[in-house]
Amino acid sequence: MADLLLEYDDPDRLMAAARRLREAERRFEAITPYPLEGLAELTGFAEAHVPKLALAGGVLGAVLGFGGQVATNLLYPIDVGGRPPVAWQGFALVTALIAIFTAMLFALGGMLALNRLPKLRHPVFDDPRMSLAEPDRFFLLIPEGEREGLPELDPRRAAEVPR
Amino acid sequence: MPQIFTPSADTWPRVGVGLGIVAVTAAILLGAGLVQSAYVTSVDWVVDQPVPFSHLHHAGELGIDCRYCHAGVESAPNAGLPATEVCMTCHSQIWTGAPMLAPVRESLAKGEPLRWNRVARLPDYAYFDHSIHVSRGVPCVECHGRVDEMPLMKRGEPFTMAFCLDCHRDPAPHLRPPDQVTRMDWSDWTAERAADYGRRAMEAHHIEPSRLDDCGVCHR
Amino acid sequence: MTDAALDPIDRITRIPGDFPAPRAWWICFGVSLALLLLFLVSVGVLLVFGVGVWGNNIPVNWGLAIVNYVWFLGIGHAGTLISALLLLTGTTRRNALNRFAEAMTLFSVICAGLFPVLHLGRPWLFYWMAPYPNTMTVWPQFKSPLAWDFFAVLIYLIGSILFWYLGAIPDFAAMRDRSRSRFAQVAFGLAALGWRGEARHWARWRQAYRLVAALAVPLVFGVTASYALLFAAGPVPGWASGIFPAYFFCGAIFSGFAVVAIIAVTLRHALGLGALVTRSHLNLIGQLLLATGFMTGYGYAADAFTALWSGDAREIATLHDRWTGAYAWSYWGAVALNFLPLQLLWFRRVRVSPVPLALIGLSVTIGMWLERYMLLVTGLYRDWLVSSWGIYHASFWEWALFAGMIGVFLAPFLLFVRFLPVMSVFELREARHEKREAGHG
Amino acid sequence: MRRATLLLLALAACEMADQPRYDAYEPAPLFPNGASVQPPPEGAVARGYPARAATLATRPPLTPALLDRGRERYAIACVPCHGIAGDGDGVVPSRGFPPPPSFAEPRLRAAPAATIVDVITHGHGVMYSYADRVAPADRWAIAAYVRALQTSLGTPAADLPEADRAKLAEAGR
Repeated sequence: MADLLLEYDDPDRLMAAARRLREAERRFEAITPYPLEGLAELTGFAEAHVPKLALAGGVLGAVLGFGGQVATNLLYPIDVGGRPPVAWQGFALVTALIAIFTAMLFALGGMLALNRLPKLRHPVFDDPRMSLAEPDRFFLLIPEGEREGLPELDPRRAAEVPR
Repeated sequence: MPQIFTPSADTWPRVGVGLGIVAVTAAILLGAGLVQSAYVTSVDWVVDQPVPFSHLHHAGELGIDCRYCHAGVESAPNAGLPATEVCMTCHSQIWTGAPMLAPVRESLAKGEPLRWNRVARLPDYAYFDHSIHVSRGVPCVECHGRVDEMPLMKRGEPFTMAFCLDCHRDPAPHLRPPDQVTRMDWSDWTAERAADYGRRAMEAHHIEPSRLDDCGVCHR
Repeated sequence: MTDAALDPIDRITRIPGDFPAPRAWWICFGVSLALLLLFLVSVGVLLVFGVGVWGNNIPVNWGLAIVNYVWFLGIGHAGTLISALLLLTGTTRRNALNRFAEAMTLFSVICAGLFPVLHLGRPWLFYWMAPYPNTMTVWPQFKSPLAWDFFAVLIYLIGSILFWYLGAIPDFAAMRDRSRSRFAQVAFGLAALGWRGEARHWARWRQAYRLVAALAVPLVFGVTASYALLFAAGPVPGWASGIFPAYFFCGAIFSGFAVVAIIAVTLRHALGLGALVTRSHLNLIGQLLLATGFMTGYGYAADAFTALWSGDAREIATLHDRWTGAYAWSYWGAVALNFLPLQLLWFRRVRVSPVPLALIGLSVTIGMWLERYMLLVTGLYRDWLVSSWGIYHASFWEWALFAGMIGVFLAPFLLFVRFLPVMSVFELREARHEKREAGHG
Repeated sequence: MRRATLLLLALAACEMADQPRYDAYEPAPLFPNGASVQPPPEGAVARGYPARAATLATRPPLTPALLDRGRERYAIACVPCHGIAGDGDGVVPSRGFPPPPSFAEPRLRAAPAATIVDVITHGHGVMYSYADRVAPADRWAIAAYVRALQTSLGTPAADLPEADRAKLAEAGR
């Protein structure tokens, strides 16, 4: 019962191994100290949930912000220079600010939720060489069920990560 | 590198955040409840007085009009607290030896006023004038509650800004004929009757709610 | 510890563990703690004795508190804007500048936000600006820029924190894996939220980060618009001007870049970051300073022109007061400090030399403060009625609060420099990797 | 307790609910008797005194409005002792106060209105002065209403109009 952890010291070699895994249609995960262009797509990542969530957050914020201002002006109408109680021009700025705020919140929260973070204790941290601080440590994590009949992956080191 | 966090480390922050959310929600709800509670608004809290004067007895059972003692209510901002002489108008002859009334007699003898403790009090930044309210027919009971049922004086309504504004924005249901302002029991007036009377009274007195909630009406 | 020890990028994550200039840091931190103490004392005096300890009064009722508010908020604009705009335009030179510029934003927005709260008279009731159900049954006046301003500053502060934190999560993870002490491991571990750099995590992180950056740009405009309209909506000659939002925006970015220049040069020198904050970065800052300086200069010219062109006697009188009145020193001081040394930046040699660049930044920082002072006081001290004319002098406690507020800015900023990575390490690595890839291709 | 009160007062002062000024009935340590409302100095003449004195000295013309006012003021100030009908069986005498005479007494019927006003102003026997409670114009109104009560007290039921007799019979049952 253990996943396979492969270590690379070079991003290009990791990318090459990832491409081979992709061709062999394996599920796997890559761990890198900085984002590598195209790597997520090789692991099967193809989603745009974060932008959609942010849009939803923005719409929600705009509705709440504008609705809140309309509601408070109807609850306590203040006559300022004869302006109507519901003056949408006057509400535009605060509506936009709140919409931006909730969109930001949803983008951050959505990113964390989709990534299942925070996750302080994870099996990969058991590996003694696991570190995001070193610029030359890149990892591939292959789940237990996918380990049979792997193509040649040419890692610097291979280790097992118990589940 | 080895694991930094124990297996339970992921649980504790979640529990902490959950408890935090519960605590913040509870604090907000408690705060909201507190500002409306009798503890803050003083409603129904009896205030200690030098003499345990009973409005229940004098106003309720004896039926003495409010204005017998609070003589300024129709013409002055303050309703007026009765001078010791007003008490002694009757108590020079009845209950003359009652120990309860000793401070009153002492006050008269020494010429020093009794120090009553304030029950119905507005903050200093709120301007309030009894005379206009009384002359337009806001009955005593609207703000002071059933004084005729209070053995010891207590605040009948929360004197919050919301309490004032509720009436200022919609005075109709609260208005009564000015010649009956001191009447306490209005249970025979249905809501429709009150609304109808209020509507006509507002027309007659040119009461415009749109002006009654201007800041300057109360904060001068 | 192979060749990584020589790697300039790698050094960033080692700064907290092995700080290169502890003596200088302690001296600076001591000074900022003293200023912080001054802040606490002057706030205490203010709370005990009331706003009467300040010099502002009718007609100049805003005074130094709002001057400093606008000034700090202006400085606070550059960090987020520089970071967000350069990210969206894909400029890799951003990576050496964004983290500390964002930190600068955070702390100066906190300072900015404190001023209007403190000048309320009853600061503990500042939450009345927020809409919440209350026993007064009143709500904020959402047609007033004052209510906009509350939302703008608060949301800008929280948004800047989110942007900064989102960008720093991977670096917190790197610091966690670098740290040796248990305390640092746990602290950075909690801050990193268990970040482990999985490819799909990076992909989602990048989506979120670019979105937040894109949202931060209009947020910056919203904040300047709200406090510029605070002035422009008032019937005060010299204020009621449609150019104010744009004028304030340029001025804000200008002063912000000036402070970025000072901080970049100082950190480069103190932490030995010459290999990362290169001449090319200094050149970029210099160019931005020059450009925004000219935009601000255009604001001055347009302001004077519209006053003269309007034919409005009051507007012209206010302009005349600015040039020759009791506060002419603030107008000409602003012009001299903002625009004269700036002309040196036409020369590339000046732009890439650290000390002159920092000095020009300092000059602009002071000049922009004078401009805020000039705008506010000259607008107010000649009221509509001659009987209401008055002169404003900031009192001792106003100056003390201002000096103390610099401590409020410096103390956390120095802690940031001391204990957190001052640059975005993973982004620097990513940029270097991409550069190499481009070289191979 | 006192310290806590002072602290609360200080907090309240911060909140502007208790501003540094003396309101009516507020204790005022500034003055020897500790009250914010001070009695006027000896010999002081209140503002508007001549007008009030003139009102007191001159009997106003009898009008329905004056009678209405008189009835209202009588109900407030006089009913507790003199009773609704003016026969002296108010609620206060029923509790032991020496009963006042009925207004129907010939002596009181014969007394001029100015005498009633004078009694209200200065008191009489165990009756205190009501000068501080009843305004001069209202004293004349009450006097007028007392006259009306005297009329009603002496009227045989048979002299009443038909409608009023029916009401009386109704009330008697």
